[in-house]
Amino acid sequence: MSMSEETQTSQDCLLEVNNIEVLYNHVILALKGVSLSLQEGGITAILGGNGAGKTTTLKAISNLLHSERGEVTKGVISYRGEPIADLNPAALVKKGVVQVMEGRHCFEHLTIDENLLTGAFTRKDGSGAINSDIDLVYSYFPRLKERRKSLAGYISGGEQQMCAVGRALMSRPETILLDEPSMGLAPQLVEEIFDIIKDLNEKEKVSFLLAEQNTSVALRYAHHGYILESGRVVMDGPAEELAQNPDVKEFYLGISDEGRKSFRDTRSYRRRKRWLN
Amino acid sequence: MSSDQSTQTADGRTIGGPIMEVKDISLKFGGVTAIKNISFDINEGEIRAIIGPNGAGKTSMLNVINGFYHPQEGQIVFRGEARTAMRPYVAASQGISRTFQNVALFEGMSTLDNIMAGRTLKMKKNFFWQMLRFGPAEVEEFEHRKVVEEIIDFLEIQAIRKTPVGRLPYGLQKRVELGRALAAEPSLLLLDEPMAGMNVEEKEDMSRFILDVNDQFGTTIALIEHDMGVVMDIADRVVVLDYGQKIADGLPAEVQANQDVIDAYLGVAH
Amino acid sequence: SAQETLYVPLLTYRTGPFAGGGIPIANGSADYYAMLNERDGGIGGLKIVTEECETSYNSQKGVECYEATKGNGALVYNPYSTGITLQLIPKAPVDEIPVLSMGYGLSAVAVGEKFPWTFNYPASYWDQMSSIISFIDTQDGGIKGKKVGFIYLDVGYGKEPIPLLESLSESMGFEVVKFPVAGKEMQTQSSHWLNVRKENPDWMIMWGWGAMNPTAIKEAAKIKYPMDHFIGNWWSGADVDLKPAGEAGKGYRSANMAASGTHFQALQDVIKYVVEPGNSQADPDTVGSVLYNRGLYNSVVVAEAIRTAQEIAGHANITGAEMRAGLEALDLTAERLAELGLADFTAPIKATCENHGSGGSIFMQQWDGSKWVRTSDLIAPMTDLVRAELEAAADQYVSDKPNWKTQSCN
Amino acid sequence: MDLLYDIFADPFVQMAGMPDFFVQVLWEGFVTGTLYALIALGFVLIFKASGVFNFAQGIMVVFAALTLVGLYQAGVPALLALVLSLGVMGTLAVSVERLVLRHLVNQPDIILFMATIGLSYFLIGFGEFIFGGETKSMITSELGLPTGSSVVDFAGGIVIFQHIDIAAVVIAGILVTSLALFFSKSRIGRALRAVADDHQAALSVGISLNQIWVIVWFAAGIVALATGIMWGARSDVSFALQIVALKALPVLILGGFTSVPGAIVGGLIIGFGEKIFEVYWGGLLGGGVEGWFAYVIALIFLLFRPQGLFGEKIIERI
Amino acid sequence: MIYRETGQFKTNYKADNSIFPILQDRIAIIFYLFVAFIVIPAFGSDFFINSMMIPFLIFALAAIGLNILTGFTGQISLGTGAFMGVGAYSCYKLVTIFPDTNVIFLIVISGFFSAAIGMVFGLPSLRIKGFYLVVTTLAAQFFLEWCFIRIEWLYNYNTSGAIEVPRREVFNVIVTGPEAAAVTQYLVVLSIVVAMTWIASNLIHGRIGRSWMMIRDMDIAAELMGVRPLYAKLSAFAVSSFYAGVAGAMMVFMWLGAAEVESFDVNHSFLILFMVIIGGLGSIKGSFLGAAFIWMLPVVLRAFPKALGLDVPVATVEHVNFMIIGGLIIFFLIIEPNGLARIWALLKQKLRVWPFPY
Ligand SMILES: Nc1ncnc2c1ncn2[C@@H]1O[C@H](COP(=O)(O)OP(=O)(O)OP(=O)(O)O)[C@@H](O)[C@H]1O
Ligand SMILES: Nc1ncnc2c1ncn2[C@@H]1O[C@H](COP(=O)(O)OP(=O)(O)OP(=O)(O)O)[C@@H](O)[C@H]1O
Ligand SMILES: [Mg+2]
Ligand SMILES: [Mg+2]
Repeated sequence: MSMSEETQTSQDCLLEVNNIEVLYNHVILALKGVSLSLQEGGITAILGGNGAGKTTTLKAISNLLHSERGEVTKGVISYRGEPIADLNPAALVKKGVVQVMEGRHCFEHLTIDENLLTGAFTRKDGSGAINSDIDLVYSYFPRLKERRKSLAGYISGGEQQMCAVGRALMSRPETILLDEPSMGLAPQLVEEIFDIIKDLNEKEKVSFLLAEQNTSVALRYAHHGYILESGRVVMDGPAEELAQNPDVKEFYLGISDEGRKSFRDTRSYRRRKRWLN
Repeated sequence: MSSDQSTQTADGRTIGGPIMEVKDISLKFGGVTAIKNISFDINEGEIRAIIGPNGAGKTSMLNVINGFYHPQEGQIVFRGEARTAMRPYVAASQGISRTFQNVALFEGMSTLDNIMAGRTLKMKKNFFWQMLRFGPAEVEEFEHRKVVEEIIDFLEIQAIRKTPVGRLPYGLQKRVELGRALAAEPSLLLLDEPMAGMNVEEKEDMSRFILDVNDQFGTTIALIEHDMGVVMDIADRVVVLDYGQKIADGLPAEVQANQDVIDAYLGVAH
Repeated sequence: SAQETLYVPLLTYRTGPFAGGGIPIANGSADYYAMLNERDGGIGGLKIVTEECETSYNSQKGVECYEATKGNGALVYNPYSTGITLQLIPKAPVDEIPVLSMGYGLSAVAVGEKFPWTFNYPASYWDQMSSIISFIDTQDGGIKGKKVGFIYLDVGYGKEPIPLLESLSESMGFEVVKFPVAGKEMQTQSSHWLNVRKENPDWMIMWGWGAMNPTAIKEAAKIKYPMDHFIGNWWSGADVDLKPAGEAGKGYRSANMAASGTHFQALQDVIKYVVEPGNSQADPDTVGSVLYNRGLYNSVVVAEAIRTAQEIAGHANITGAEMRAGLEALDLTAERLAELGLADFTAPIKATCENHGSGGSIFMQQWDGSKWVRTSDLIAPMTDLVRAELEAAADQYVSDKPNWKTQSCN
Repeated sequence: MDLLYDIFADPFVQMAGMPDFFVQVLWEGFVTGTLYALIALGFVLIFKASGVFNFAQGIMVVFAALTLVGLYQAGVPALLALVLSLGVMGTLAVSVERLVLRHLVNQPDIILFMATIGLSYFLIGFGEFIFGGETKSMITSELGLPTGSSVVDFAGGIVIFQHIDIAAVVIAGILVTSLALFFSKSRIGRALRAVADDHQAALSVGISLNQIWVIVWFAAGIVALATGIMWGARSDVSFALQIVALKALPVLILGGFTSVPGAIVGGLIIGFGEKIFEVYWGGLLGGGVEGWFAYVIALIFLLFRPQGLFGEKIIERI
Repeated sequence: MIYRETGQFKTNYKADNSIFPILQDRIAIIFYLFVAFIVIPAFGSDFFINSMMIPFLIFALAAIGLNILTGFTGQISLGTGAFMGVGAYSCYKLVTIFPDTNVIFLIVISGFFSAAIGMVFGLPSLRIKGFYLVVTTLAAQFFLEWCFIRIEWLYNYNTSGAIEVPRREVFNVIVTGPEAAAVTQYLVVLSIVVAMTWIASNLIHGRIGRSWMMIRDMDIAAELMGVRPLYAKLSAFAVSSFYAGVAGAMMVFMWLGAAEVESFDVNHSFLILFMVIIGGLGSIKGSFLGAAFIWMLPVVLRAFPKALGLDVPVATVEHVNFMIIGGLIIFFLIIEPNGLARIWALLKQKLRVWPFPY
């Protein structure tokens, strides 16, 4: 309980979420007071099990909740010190915040090329710059390049994931909200995606807020981490510290005192241990 | 299948002869070749993993197996019966059941109804009885309901029995989908990335469910998964695809050591 | 009693696709009653209370209006839609409220023995068709051997005169070609008129309504059909129908039952007592137009029937049943019309127990490019022929209704 | 035998026998086809941008035409009335977005469809409230559109060309081509398709749904005004005009909901097909077949191409 | 805390599976039935019964039918009006061919005719989907309308092209025709509607209903689960048209008394579709709420100015009516796209946690 109460108010805080509550459909309370912050040029990871509220948090930030019949009933979200609750998602993209949604959400009837071009919708810096960025995305994901003329609806799940990430990069954002970027990607690609994140972060100073299930990788690349459980932040701290925490190790990294266990050996189903203190 | 082919595994399960043989399958979409001349088999009672980089043709392979895609070449032998093109529901009625990479639940229905949906083929009472509900239709409904409740207990999703699945978090949706596939009591269960979007703890649970299904009901399982930890731990044999071609096939350890596989799929880190 | 008024519900349609025709009719009828109230203090000392109910020309809403108003002591219904009329015909004897469908509805109700509660004078569609045919017979050396095209709205209303037309074609030796226009096709008639061009009939007769009329007239002009050989019935001859075509419609003829114009004393009274004080919903320009006058004519008839009913009943506060007697005894002579300030406005009506459709004379009017001009005397229908057809139809209507209330006239 | 002759031989004999008339039929088919295409275009625009079938398009046609004529009758000069009507359609587009669409982002298609039905109810009431239900005549010549006709001698007969029809074809052609170009070449065009695919994802890449919707609804409003003028000139301006929208439905489906060229080709196929069939074969069925013929053509095409001639592929993947 | 399910544990599947698992719901149903069967016949005026209740029930039945097709099976249809027409015309033919047969029985039988026609027009749904399917149902609508005009046999060669309901008695009570008492007709309609609602609810809660919903939610997955699309879609078309047919027959025989083609035109199809969507797709309760909303609201609104003693021209009332209804449709969709039924459910859910907000 105690750790989440701690609030950071440092100067270079880019994005700040202050004690928000989210209600879906007027009755389902999905977030019960979540606070977190993202430093300028930082990589912050949100971790947590299924249904913990990661996606909800990201959508609350990018203002996509309205379209899911959800609403932020309490709390403030501010970007560079300004509250952003009243901005529409497009205005937020113009401000440089773009989200990669969970579950790919490619434009099925557009080709991969067109999907990427759509990603650059808000940009005004001419087709030359846009095309060179498309080439950059293709250099990240050569597989996409091979299929560039196919409709996104027909490509494989992993290819769609690449397409969604690539599309977000196309708007040249300064902050990216990534919802489970590694989902459905082959192992070496997972590493690659995180390398790209790191690269962009270091070279282009892009900040990342990422919700991720692949805790071990996420903590390896993130600077700071938050752990969400049933709509509450139950723990947060610098990534290295979290990675060392025994509870995190056991529940999120699958490493117990005896080292990594085989999936075959977990004989009895685990009871979810709740973070009571 | 004939018992002379069957073998015992280390943990005491019996694995029989091939329940399904995939022979020289090729599948093209316009100019794109999704699958090129692939053959492999799945033995009765085993957990068979299919792995490979993105776009290798794994999902397409499952689609071919259960009749959603019709390959241009090759044939599939299931329980000794060869077939080429067929409607998906024929596959379903022969006991092939599956889950999907992009969750394909019936969004407007509750968890319970989704899993009941898996039992469609087992329910026989005709329109007339359904109309009246009292009597045979109701009795039948309860019988199946019982099975479904067992599955729900087994998957530990009691709490969301009546929730419409559309608003469940992704991970739970995957679990419901598994429940739905199980409800059909399949002899061959095809799982397409059942653990995507789960954390380690949840993956452990999921692995446990899969192992138990395999163990308790003797269900044969074909599994696509990108988490190599899981694959290495629970699969009996692994087939590796790349660019629509088979590049390796064998025991997990053999596959993991195969240089082609490392180059194409695993990367150096593993 | 508490209800010392004459209650006349008005089923009107001022909205919907047919509002263009419904509005002037509604205004004409309402204004005449209002004028009587202002000028004469009502009829027989009782004020006329009218209540409009909007049907949008829709049968279901019409029935709803009927149900909503019948309990208030309604004297008579003027449904202003063949569809609504058909539904009210069987209800009339049960609720004992007569229905007056002036020049529309079911032709067979003219047979008073079979339909004691329903009236359709001055003329049924069949009367009208026979009048039109006899008019044609007087032109260009007779109708024999000619080809007559019949373009009609493909619903009950439009189909109604077909049996008569066909039997006339046999007896008078002319050929009939039919061009049905479905409700949805009202405004896309180009293929119908291509067909007309293909068939090239000598005469065209139209049973149209609403947007079908102006479209047909424009299309006819487009294929250069000789306009003076194109004749509409009285629902296809309003000002709104010809205005859009304007000059192109010059020569088009239509039947009518009541004259247009404001030169009648009664209309002057309406203008003086209702329109000018601002108590009318009508645009002053439309007062005296074809449909306005028709609505007014309807009210004249109802008012006269009320008067007659009051005389018969011997008291002013009449019931629906007494009103029925008044409608049946109506004798609107030329003298009476003149007294009402409507000399030469229309043909006299004389209803009897057997004849609820009266004499049915009509006259022809012709469009001169900007207004209607009356161009013929009254044209009588072929009564004997029509009567026989009417009786056959009435018998058919009644045949499958075991307890149908009829009356015997002697 | 006779029946076979009537079906398979006689119509052709007639065609050959009266070539002038046949040409006239073709011309009529062409004109109606273009006009159908024009109505269908209004639907296509909105469908492309939101995946929604805009039920209110028919009413918008009436509403636009009524506004034009109403303003003229109120004493506004014809051309100014035209400009003001465009302004009204623009205002309508903005209000629809503000009051309706904005609140229905990411809802299933059928819900948006229903909302457009609600909108059409509102517009019917509002339009009649303001302009009254009386029938009005289109101010064709006041707008500078040609009236009159040319008669051309042809193969021993005549073919009549109405000048207004020629104008209609030209105007519809210009509108259709320019909109087609605008939406296929500009980045807005791509954004439209993206929005139709997935509202949320479109939002997430920074496409402002609000802006896009205002644009397409305004474009649809322009098309509605053009349609209203053209059809109004053929008959009159009344609420019955909304029925012509129903005629556009098969056109739309035949061409594919999402395709501007599809609307044109579909319109022409149905325009020609309908006229020829009604004139040469309709009599065999007692006439009046036009009411459903277009739908049946569309249905037959659909059985072979479920997405219409040029519609976007229906993606079925699992 | 009036609406509480606490303490109502379900100890067996039967109880849990029942359609109204909560006691309060069961009480409510009994209450509604009591009002419908006893209170309304006893106290309702003729106008209320004839112009509000009977049409409301008939439309609710048609809406249930369409809901089965559109709400539960996901096939949008604009042919309901025509299918109602098929029911009405077949009932008319049956009643005139078999004058001595119980007319209530014939009304129900006529549903089978529209079911058959519905299946024929349902065939294209195997290939055509979504809004494209609308065209096939519209083709059905317009083609059937044309048949109702062209095939004179259907209306016994009546010159007016209309069908008029003859008087028929059942057990010496006049059931159809103008002399029939409003209450009698109401009770007949009510009984048929209640019985058919019960059947619909049974179907929906069983295997067949589930296979419909599977097709609706994801037809590909449904097929992979072993649902035959042919069977599921056609059965939905058949059942749906059956309901529409019976509703159509009742509309003419129990309400209007006479009908022409216009009574079954495309506007009717739209009307029923509105009811289904406003009420809630995929909800039987919603079909009733939607029918009540769309049918009764205008009637009430029309009576409103008069009741307030305002002298507003009827045309204006009608215009304002249109605006209000259009506005309300949009308003309800915005506050709850899943229809009145969901609003209802949300209210109950709120009651359940009351006095806490959530
Ligand atoms: N549209 C919605 N309507 C109602 N409830 C919702 C909706 N979306 C999410 N929820 C609820 O909000 C809670 C948090 O869900 P969320 O999707 O944010 O979890 P998550 O952490 O992203 O999980 P996962 O890892 O599975 O994606 C869940 O209990 C879920 O049921
Ligand atoms: N219906 C289709 N039409 C066209 N191309 C297709 C279709 N289905 C699959 N493909 C192509 O076939 C290839 C194999 O796709 P598949 O979905 O089988 O990959 P996968 O191995 O499952 O990949 P992932 O791990 O990313 O899910 C991909 O390149 C994909 O684009
Ligand atoms: Mg999530
Ligand atoms: Mg895959």
